[in-house]
Amino acid sequence: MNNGKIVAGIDAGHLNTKAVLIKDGRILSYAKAPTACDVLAATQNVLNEALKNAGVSPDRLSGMYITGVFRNMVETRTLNVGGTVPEYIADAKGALFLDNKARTVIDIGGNVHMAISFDESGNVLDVIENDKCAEGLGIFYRNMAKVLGVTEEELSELALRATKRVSVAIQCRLSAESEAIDLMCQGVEIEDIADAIARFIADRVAAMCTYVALRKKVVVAGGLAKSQAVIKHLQNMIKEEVSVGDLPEYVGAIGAAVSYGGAK
Amino acid sequence: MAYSLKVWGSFKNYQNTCYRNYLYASKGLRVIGSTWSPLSPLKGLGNDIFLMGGEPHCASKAGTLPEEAREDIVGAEIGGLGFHSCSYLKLFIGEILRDKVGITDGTIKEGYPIPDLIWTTHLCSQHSKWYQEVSRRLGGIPMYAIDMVGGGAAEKDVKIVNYVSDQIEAGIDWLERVTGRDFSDELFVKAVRNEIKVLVLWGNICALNMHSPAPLDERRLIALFPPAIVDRTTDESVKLYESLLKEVQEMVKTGQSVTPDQRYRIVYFGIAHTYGHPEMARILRDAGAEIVASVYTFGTCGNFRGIVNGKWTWEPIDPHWVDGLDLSTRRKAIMELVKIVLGWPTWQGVRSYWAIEEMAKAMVREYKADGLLLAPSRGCETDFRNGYIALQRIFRKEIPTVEYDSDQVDVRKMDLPGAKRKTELLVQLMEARKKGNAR
Amino acid sequence: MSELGSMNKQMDWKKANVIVAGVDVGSVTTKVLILVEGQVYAWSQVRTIAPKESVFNAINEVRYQTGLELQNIQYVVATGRGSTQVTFAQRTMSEISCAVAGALRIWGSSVRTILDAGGDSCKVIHCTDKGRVTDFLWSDKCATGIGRSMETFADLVKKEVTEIGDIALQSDQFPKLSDFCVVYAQSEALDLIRSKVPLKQVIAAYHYAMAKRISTLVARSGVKKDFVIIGGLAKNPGIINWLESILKVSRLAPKPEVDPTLIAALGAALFADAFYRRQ
Amino acid sequence: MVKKESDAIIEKFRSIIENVTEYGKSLHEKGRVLAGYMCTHIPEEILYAAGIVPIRILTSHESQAMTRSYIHETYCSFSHDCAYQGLRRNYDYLDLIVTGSSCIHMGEAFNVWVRFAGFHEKSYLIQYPHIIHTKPATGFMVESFGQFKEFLQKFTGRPISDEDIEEAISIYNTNRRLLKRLWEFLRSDKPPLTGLEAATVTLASQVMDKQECNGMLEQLIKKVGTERARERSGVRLLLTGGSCDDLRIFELIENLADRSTIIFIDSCTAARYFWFEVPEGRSNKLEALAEGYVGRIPCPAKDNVPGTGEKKRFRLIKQFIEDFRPHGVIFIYQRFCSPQPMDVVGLKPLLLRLGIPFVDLELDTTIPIAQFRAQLDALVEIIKKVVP
Repeated sequence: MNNGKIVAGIDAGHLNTKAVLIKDGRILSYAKAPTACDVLAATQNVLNEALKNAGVSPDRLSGMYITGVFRNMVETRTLNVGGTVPEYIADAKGALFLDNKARTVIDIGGNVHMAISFDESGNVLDVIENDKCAEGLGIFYRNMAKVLGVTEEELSELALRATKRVSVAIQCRLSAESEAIDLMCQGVEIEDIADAIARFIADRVAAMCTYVALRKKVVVAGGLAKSQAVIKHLQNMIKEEVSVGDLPEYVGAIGAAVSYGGAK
Repeated sequence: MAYSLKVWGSFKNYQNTCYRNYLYASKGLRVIGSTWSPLSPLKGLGNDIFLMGGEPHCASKAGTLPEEAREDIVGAEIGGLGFHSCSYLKLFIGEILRDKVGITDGTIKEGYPIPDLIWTTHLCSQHSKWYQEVSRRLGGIPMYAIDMVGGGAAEKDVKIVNYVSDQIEAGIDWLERVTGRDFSDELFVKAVRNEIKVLVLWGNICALNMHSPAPLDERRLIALFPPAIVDRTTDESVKLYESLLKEVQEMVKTGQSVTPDQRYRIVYFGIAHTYGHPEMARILRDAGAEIVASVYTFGTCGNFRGIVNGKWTWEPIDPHWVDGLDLSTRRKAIMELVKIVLGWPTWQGVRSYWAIEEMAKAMVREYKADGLLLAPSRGCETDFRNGYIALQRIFRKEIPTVEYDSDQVDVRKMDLPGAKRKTELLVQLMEARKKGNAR
Repeated sequence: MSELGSMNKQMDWKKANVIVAGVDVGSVTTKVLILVEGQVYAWSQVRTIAPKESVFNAINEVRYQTGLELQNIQYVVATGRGSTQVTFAQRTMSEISCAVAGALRIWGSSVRTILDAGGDSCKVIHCTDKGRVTDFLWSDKCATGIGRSMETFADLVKKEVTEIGDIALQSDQFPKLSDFCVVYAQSEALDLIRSKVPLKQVIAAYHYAMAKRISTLVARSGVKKDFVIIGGLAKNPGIINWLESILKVSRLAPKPEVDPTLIAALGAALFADAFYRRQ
Repeated sequence: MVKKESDAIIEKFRSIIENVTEYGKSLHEKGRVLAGYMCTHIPEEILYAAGIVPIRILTSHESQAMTRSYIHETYCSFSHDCAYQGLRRNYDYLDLIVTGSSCIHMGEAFNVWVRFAGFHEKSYLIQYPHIIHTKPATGFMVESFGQFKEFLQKFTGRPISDEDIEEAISIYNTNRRLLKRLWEFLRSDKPPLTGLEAATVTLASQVMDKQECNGMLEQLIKKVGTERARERSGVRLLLTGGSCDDLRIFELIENLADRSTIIFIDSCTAARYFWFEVPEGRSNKLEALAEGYVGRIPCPAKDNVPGTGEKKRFRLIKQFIEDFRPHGVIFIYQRFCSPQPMDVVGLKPLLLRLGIPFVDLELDTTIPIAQFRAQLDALVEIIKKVVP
């Protein structure tokens, strides 16, 4: 890392934009805000917040690197953008930065999810992305929390207290949402429905992971990694130990900063 | 400098003439049916038989008139067809329900030309049902469907060859009864020889893409094979493909290609033409990545040596072998024709997972591929979609492999944003591998 | 959608001798409607969470406004997806028959086709002038959740679900999105934003796609005059505008006195009224 | 109230379906050789003649995404669920699995068992013709059955004589006649049993050893005819469509707001399995089998009358409607099924002409019971001409 210099990594995702400041291999601060389809404003907002949290003035920033699905919308003159990084490269670099024994990262993002295997220096070996019907797991989780009348954290706690095994449609988030409500209308306990929801997400991600050779140590990134219920189900489906750092949704942003815009 | 084919114009005009003859025929017989049926039995009825085929008509219409095609598919759904039925089928029946047909030269004819009879095959369980629906909607058109059985090395299985030959023999009697015409074995045998010759010639043309640079790319190939699909029984079609073979052989001698910048050679498995979408094409072109081989364009109407002691090879069959074929009796001609059609890669791969994998391994080996692009179609019941899942497992370790999530002609089911991401991913993985090997 | 409800001040249920209720437990909202002497007296609408809880909240909302207790209601008919969860209902009726009963009461007996564009599924219902259902078409699984996903889409573009309908009318030039299912449409809408298409056009494109999918269902089952639209999407001008232009048939104007999402609950109450009088 | 014997027998049939594994293992412990099948296009008589008990592989209706990395996701959920049974090794006690080539979805489910569930050496694919009503097709079928017989003789290590096949044909025909008589009770306006019970028994017969099943069926038919009260059937509903082994659907249809009874099910998990007979006493046994199997109610994947493209099953459905006099028809077919919707689009105009209301239920691994209840209640309300 260029010593003494502060680098910013931004991950402009479908749902949320995340920013992280790194100095001498140490994370100074991080911030998150909904993308809300105004990527420029969201990026500006999270960057200022991260700077405020770190008590650093903008001019001490030596460079800024962008990743995420909306990365091409941030290349403007007003922000001195050093470069953009494809998501799977940022995820690989970020996961390695947080845990140097990591060799595979499963990123369950707001809309798109993917699994990336990489070598010890973070070079991407293989990538698999979700197919169309499996899109929007983050949106699904948030919707189901609203339908059950709980917060996303409570949804995970509910799922962990489930007793009976019920299941919802596996095809797409809308069939699953519809059948979760159907189960509610049949008088099924909320806990069991929450468990079915977590299992649906883990099932879909696990099915995708069978295409890549999951190299030990598997790390999970993205907003949904914070749901213990999803992680519990994912682990016994892919039959692999997975670890979740304390900043799972910032892995992309960290990777962007760490890779210094190494890619194109 | 990118080479441009001299025969291109005559190919386009042959295909358009066939379609126009069908649309505006005032006499003779209009026959529709699947692309995958042996066409020569129809030509025993005379020279005034006008054909339109099924799938490539839908594919080319969706290419030339995308808005019309989209309304056709929705029209079929309004007509009650299933939302997950085959999108070729829905486009075809949509044209009937909306009472207008569009063809590759852009003309849209109001008033659906009613076919006199339907001559088709049972490939997937959608296929014969497609034309049963057409027959019912148009008031009961006589229809004959051949059960081709298919499967790996089917042309070497005497039981299947006899079964399909018996059906064609019974089919010829049916044709005579339905049309009231006498069947001319002489016309039939001439048509059989032409049909087999064109199929073998197309195999030879495709095999030339093994060279580097490959003379043709998938975009040209997919535009050059429809004439062989619509009507490959005429002397004119044989001349067409002989002239194309000569020209491509010349290109190989002089190292010419329609896409000279071929830094990466891609093998393509899929019916959907998602690679042809502007954005995807741009990403591939900028990276110098060209599709040099594809199972659909090679295998839908092309013959190769196929399974030679357990292994598949895309090596071509010598065209002169066709001239020596003994077609002296009707039964012999039928059996040779059946063996050739059962030899098509698509027929073999549809019902045998091991055959599709052998074909893929051979294609990646013989065409020296740097990347494998898979495009399963959501609406297509066969399209070896499970083969693609198995192919991913086999090839991911060897060469960069990416799978689109697409559909034949229903643009609503094509994941274009995902395809953009995955095309960029394929190019980056191929670049990384080339750099990795170089290191 | 906050707790909503209102009552007709001129009426006093204490003097009435026939008080019935219709309870419609939908997949997005739960509605209770009280009929006093066959007239709409009060109604309430709450968000559906666990059905039993939402029904309890809806009844409480009516109690706050009118002082009416459950035991004062002589006959209750439940309808909607969670109808079996309404334990105090004497009978359940399908939302198809209730939609017809309610629609004919509001728009009169000239109605022949009703589109119930609800939260989870769309239903196209045909009926006679007497309110008898002749046939109906229920949307297939790939058209699930069009109504409910309006809220998700509104979140994605950070607008209120009540305003996106009007914004959608502001542009008639927009790229075409996939109109096969909500997941495809929303994912392509996000991609339009990525390729810097103005937000107004993206909202219009999404509304056109959803209207096109619903119109395919309506056309598939046939439209006979007069045509009315009920359910949540009836309040979205964007969807209604494109539906009418694609189907080339215009619906009867909505009646202000009853919200289109309450028609099924009204129908259930009318059935309750009829069953009670027949007892 | 003393438990009626017929209830006990039906209860036994039901317990067999609920834990097929237990039943299968019990046969295995008795030293019986077991062959599993997923699609009913197989000549079970040849298996039975070789001393092998055919058992139909039923699904668990447990939603999972594991099979999405083996079979494409737009394949019907029945094929996914059958493949899942193999991957979960739920049927490892089977000695063999057999299938006839029919629709491609079920072919792929079979392939998953062969390639990934350890049945590569213990599997056989019968090349069954697709367009079955032609003369060449019967010849091809006889040849395929012959090859199947050769394979079984090598597999079991003992010859299969014509007498063995004739005996198997008569056992199977008895089973078919008994099942037919069971369903014929439902023709009357006051049937002594419900469609759910008949469906449960039919489904169980597909996993049982036929001789044991025939014994129980004879006993059941005697008892049902005598000891049971005959109640009005209420709304009579005919089901037609794809394979459906989810008893919850039949239970739902018979527990609606108003009294309703299932009076016929045209599906390969019901009538299409047994509504035919194989001619007995013929010298060429394989030809007799081919003639019998061509005479079945055709599956939509194999229904194409040569020369006209007409669908033979439509004529048979008209016949069932006349015999069983349903008030309403329920289409049950798997989401993503390819052949079924192409028949449904042809059957609907026929029902409109007959003035019979209908509803579509789109099946999947898991089913939205509350939504189906609303659709079925609506159908019953249409039939009863409910008006406010």
